[in-house]
Amino acid sequence: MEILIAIAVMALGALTLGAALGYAAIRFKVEGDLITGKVEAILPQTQCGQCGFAGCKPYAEAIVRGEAEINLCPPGGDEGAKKLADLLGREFKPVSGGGDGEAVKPRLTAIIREAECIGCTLCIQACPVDAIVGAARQMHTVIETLCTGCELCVKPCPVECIDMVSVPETLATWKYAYPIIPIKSAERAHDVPNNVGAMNDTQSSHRKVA
Amino acid sequence: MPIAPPISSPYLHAETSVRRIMNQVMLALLPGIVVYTALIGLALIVQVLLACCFALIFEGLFQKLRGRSLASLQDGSALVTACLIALTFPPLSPWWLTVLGVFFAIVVAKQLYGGLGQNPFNPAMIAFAVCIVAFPALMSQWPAQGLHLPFSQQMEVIFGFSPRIDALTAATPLDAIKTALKMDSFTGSIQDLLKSQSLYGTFAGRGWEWVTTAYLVGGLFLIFRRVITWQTPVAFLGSMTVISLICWLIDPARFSDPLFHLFSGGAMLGAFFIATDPVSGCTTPAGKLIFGGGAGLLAYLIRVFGGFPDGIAFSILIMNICAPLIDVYTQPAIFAMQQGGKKKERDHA
Amino acid sequence: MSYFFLLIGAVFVNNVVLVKILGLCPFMGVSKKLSTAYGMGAATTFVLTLATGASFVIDHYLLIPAGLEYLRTLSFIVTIAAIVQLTEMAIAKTSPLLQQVLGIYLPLITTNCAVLGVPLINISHGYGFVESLIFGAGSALGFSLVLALFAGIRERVEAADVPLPFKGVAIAMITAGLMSLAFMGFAGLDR
Amino acid sequence: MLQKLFKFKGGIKPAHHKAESQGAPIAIAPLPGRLVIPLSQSAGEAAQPVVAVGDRVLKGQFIGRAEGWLSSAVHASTSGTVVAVEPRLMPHPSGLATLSVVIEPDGEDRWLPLQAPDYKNMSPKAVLQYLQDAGVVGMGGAGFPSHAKMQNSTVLEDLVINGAECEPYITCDDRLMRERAGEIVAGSRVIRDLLQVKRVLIGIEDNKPEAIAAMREAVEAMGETTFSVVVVPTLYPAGGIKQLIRVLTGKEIPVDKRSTDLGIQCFNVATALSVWRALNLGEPVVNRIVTLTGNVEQAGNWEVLIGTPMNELLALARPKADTDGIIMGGPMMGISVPAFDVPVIKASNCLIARSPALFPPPPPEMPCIRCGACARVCPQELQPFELYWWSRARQFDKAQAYNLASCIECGCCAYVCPANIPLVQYFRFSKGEIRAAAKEQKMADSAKARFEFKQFRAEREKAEKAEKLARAAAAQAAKLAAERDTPPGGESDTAVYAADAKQAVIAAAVERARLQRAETDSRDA
Repeated sequence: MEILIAIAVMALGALTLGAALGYAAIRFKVEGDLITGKVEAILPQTQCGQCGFAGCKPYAEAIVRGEAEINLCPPGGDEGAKKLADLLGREFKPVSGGGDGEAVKPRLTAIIREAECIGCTLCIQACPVDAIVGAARQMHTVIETLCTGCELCVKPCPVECIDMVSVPETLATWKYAYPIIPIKSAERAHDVPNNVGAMNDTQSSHRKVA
Repeated sequence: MPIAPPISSPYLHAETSVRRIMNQVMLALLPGIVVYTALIGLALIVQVLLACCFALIFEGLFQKLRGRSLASLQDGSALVTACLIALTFPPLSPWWLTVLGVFFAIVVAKQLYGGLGQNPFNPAMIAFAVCIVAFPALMSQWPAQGLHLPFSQQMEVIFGFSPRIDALTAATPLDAIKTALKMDSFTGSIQDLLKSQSLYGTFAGRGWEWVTTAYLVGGLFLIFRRVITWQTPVAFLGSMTVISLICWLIDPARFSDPLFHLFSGGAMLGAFFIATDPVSGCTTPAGKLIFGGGAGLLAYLIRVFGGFPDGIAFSILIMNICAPLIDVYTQPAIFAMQQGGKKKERDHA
Repeated sequence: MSYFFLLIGAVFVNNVVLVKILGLCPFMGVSKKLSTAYGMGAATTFVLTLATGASFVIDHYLLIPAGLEYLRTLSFIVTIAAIVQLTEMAIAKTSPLLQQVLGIYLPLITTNCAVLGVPLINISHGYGFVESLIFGAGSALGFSLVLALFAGIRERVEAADVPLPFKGVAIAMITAGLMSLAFMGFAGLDR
Repeated sequence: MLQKLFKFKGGIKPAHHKAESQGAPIAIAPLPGRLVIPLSQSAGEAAQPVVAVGDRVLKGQFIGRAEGWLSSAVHASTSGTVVAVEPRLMPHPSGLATLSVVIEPDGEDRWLPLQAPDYKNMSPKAVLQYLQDAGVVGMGGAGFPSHAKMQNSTVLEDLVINGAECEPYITCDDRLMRERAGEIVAGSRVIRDLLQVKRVLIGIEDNKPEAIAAMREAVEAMGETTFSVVVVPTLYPAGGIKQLIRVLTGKEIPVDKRSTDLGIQCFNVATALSVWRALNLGEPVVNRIVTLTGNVEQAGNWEVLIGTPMNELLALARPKADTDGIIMGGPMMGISVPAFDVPVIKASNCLIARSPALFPPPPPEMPCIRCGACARVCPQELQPFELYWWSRARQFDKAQAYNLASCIECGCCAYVCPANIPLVQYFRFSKGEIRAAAKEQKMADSAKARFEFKQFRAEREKAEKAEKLARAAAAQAAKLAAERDTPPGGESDTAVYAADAKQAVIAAAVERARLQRAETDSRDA
């Protein structure tokens, strides 16, 4: 008898709670999601597909659905993975797969050797961000400021006239470095050369832009 | 010839160093150490030296273990921590207790967090808290008033060659008050009780009052030399004065007067030397006031109503926990960003 | 006045995390950032207060009259699970980002021993309805408070030069231990 | 004339070291063997070269055209031959080379025929254009194009003329005010009229009594009542724009506003002089006053042609044997130049010969103990130790939350830091990273927009194509149906027509699939 009461009580409880939850499921129905946008904002928008998805948005959607890791984006680097980990509360994983995690890929830009270009427009179709201009049978050129360095145009080129070159540092892009006097090498810090060269050393100024 | 990496301005530097700051703190502790030694005997000096040696040893070993240079031993921060441990532990506590305290302070509370400047808790207070929780009996063995053991006998007690005699364990004034307060049958007055046990001196605990006065002198020196700012100690002592005054006015028979509290136990040491630790404390002016005020209030509550003989260590550790959050919410207004016109005009004719 | 002491006691002296050592899972997991700590604290406060109230009602008007005290743990868990589900749906509706950030910890409130522990403590102490609610709210406030304080410290420690073997959760555990040590200072203050 | 002064918080009082060069009158530096004139001497875009190798140029001749509004023209500093237009090292902490015009002087130092503009009858816009073409930039060290600061968009009240010269060692403005006060005041008057301000405040630190007297005399001689020479207490960085404006007017300029938003504009005394020269004599900026001091036998102040190699110039002050570098600007905010022979530019107000004795290498960096000394001296009232804590850990968003952007890099914090932490470099590092990240974000946003537009375009084209095909198929079906209605038809015909129509639809679908495949292929490639 007692066992029946117990069952009845528990069943009653389960029913009540079930009804409440059922109502809540309808009342608090969620439409759309805001997170995908935030994830996508972190991705570098190179649209390079190195993550295995067709562009940054599909990758962002996959991350939010929990189907993709957050460390699949080489252009975003560890910095980007860190930001994603922060946003989503997931554990940070280095992009390069451990080891040389700090090595950052230098920024590249595509350059078309214009003399060799045959004007096939294949690279224009390949470029995900419309950074290549030109018409059929006309020479094409890359608008360097728009190029994301995704390398998608390199393969389609039938005459292999597209090179990926690193963007040179200029006065506008130069940044101060991280201070280099770690506590570890405290006694060696005195040896860091901070003299700017001998008085008659005029050679140095003829250095060309790297 | 390769061009040297850019070195950022400024190229001038004022004559200051971390070591100089630490030296001034040590100097400020000196009057307290001298008076304390006069009261207790040379055992205190032995404890200070013991703590200093082991602090350097632990710090050095840890630096070696991390493959760092031993240059950080010169900054003097470990010595300040060691001095505070020696001054807060009972002077005749066994040598291994002091060493254990130093270990927890230097290794657990400081080096595991990355060393100087990065520890969220005050190392000396961690040492005190660990030891009083783990060895409550040993940490309450304060030598009885007027017990002047000869130096050799003190050494025997510290290094465990002679049994820890009962005479060591006398009630401190704070203990006596607490015991009386918890006794429902207690009917007399605190003052009479203390006087009857000849624990009361001129204005606070006998003998001990002069040690705390010496700490006060050292602390004022630090404020004068601008090593510490006034906010924390003033808030600490202020809140302790206010709360003890309120209790005293409510029931002068059961609670002691503010003066007694300010000059008893570790109040002065805590207010000037421990709560002002910038690493584990608050750094904004408003934050310092909150930190000091909170620590003073908690210290009073714990020492009068709580389960431990003195509340300084725990109150400061609890405020250490709060410090990062207090700092976040008390950031001062920066140049050209007045917060509700709070910023005053700083005119001069 | 006794209610006040009960509340203070639940927040500080018998702090659910640092003294009773309950609910460590979200305490360690959701304290990396201050903002998420606030979210988790709010969610737990809500769930815990509701759970203590609901479990008191169930215990007094269902289980005890029916003589089913042995079903306490079971029925409490079911109730808590339902309340957590409700909370999760509400948060998903109002703040998707908070939901994403709280991640697995929100459902984990279900198995948060603090949320089950506090109602059981209530019953073992024989608290009445109001006392239960106050104790529940106090415990939840204590949980949120130390969670926020812990997050504040962790944000700082995250940027510290912690030795490699101790980086991350290890130093967080040590920090939690030292915080617990500091909270021992409150011992005896509620009497 | 009692001016109400205000105070700013913080600040430091390092040793002045002005006595070494303060007494030396401005002397004219001899022509150097070769001039290297960088084309990017001001903030903003670099000028574009308008001369080629082999061209003969006269002193004051245009050699670099300003690119856009935030840019300034560059002129030949002497007469001679252009021997190279190539990247050369310039005094910049990066040690990078920029496009420069190298001139071999002919020794005649012959001016282009100068013609003073009739600026009083020119439109303000034309005057600004003239100043841009004359290459007038801020001579105090920042090198901001001056014309860009004179666009009068808001109603201004005060013009602040900065003669504070708060950095140690530098005395060029001091000498300039002593010797050419009249021209400075005249230049200030021109700026005042351009900006239509009510009041001109000339702020000078109280450690330059002779300059104060000279300026007061000049103001009196001009009979200007709107001018006042205000003596400000000597406290570094009283010459910082924000601090000087605070001291003189009590107004504080937030990081996200310009001084003009609060009705104030500020120019350096040397800039006022350049404005006067350009408008009154038609003379472009080809020289400036440079203080040579530091580890030298004879410190002094020289009028130097822009482009003069620093080692040739410093030789005039006879540097001591242990000189191991040159600081351009003051010791608090100046830069250590990357080579001895980099040229003097318009912003080079002072060259300090370095020596290990005078500027000892920084002691090893110790851990921060959060002592707060930096916060007490910060003139921007920041918490430098918090900025350091987050910068060191590369948590830039946190550093920004502590108002990193408000830092003026004055160096007070690093000066007093007992742990010898190169705070300013940490802050510059963080700022650089934040700037780069913002730039990257902007690029990413535009890339995303273009990507999405491209996808939209492809989608639209596909839809259009499909529609066209469907229309064609429908038209064909209709035609067939019409044909079937009239001529002899049979059941089989109908079936054929129906099959045709179906085929057209299939063809359209196949085409669609092919396009889609082609697109995914190209994306996968």
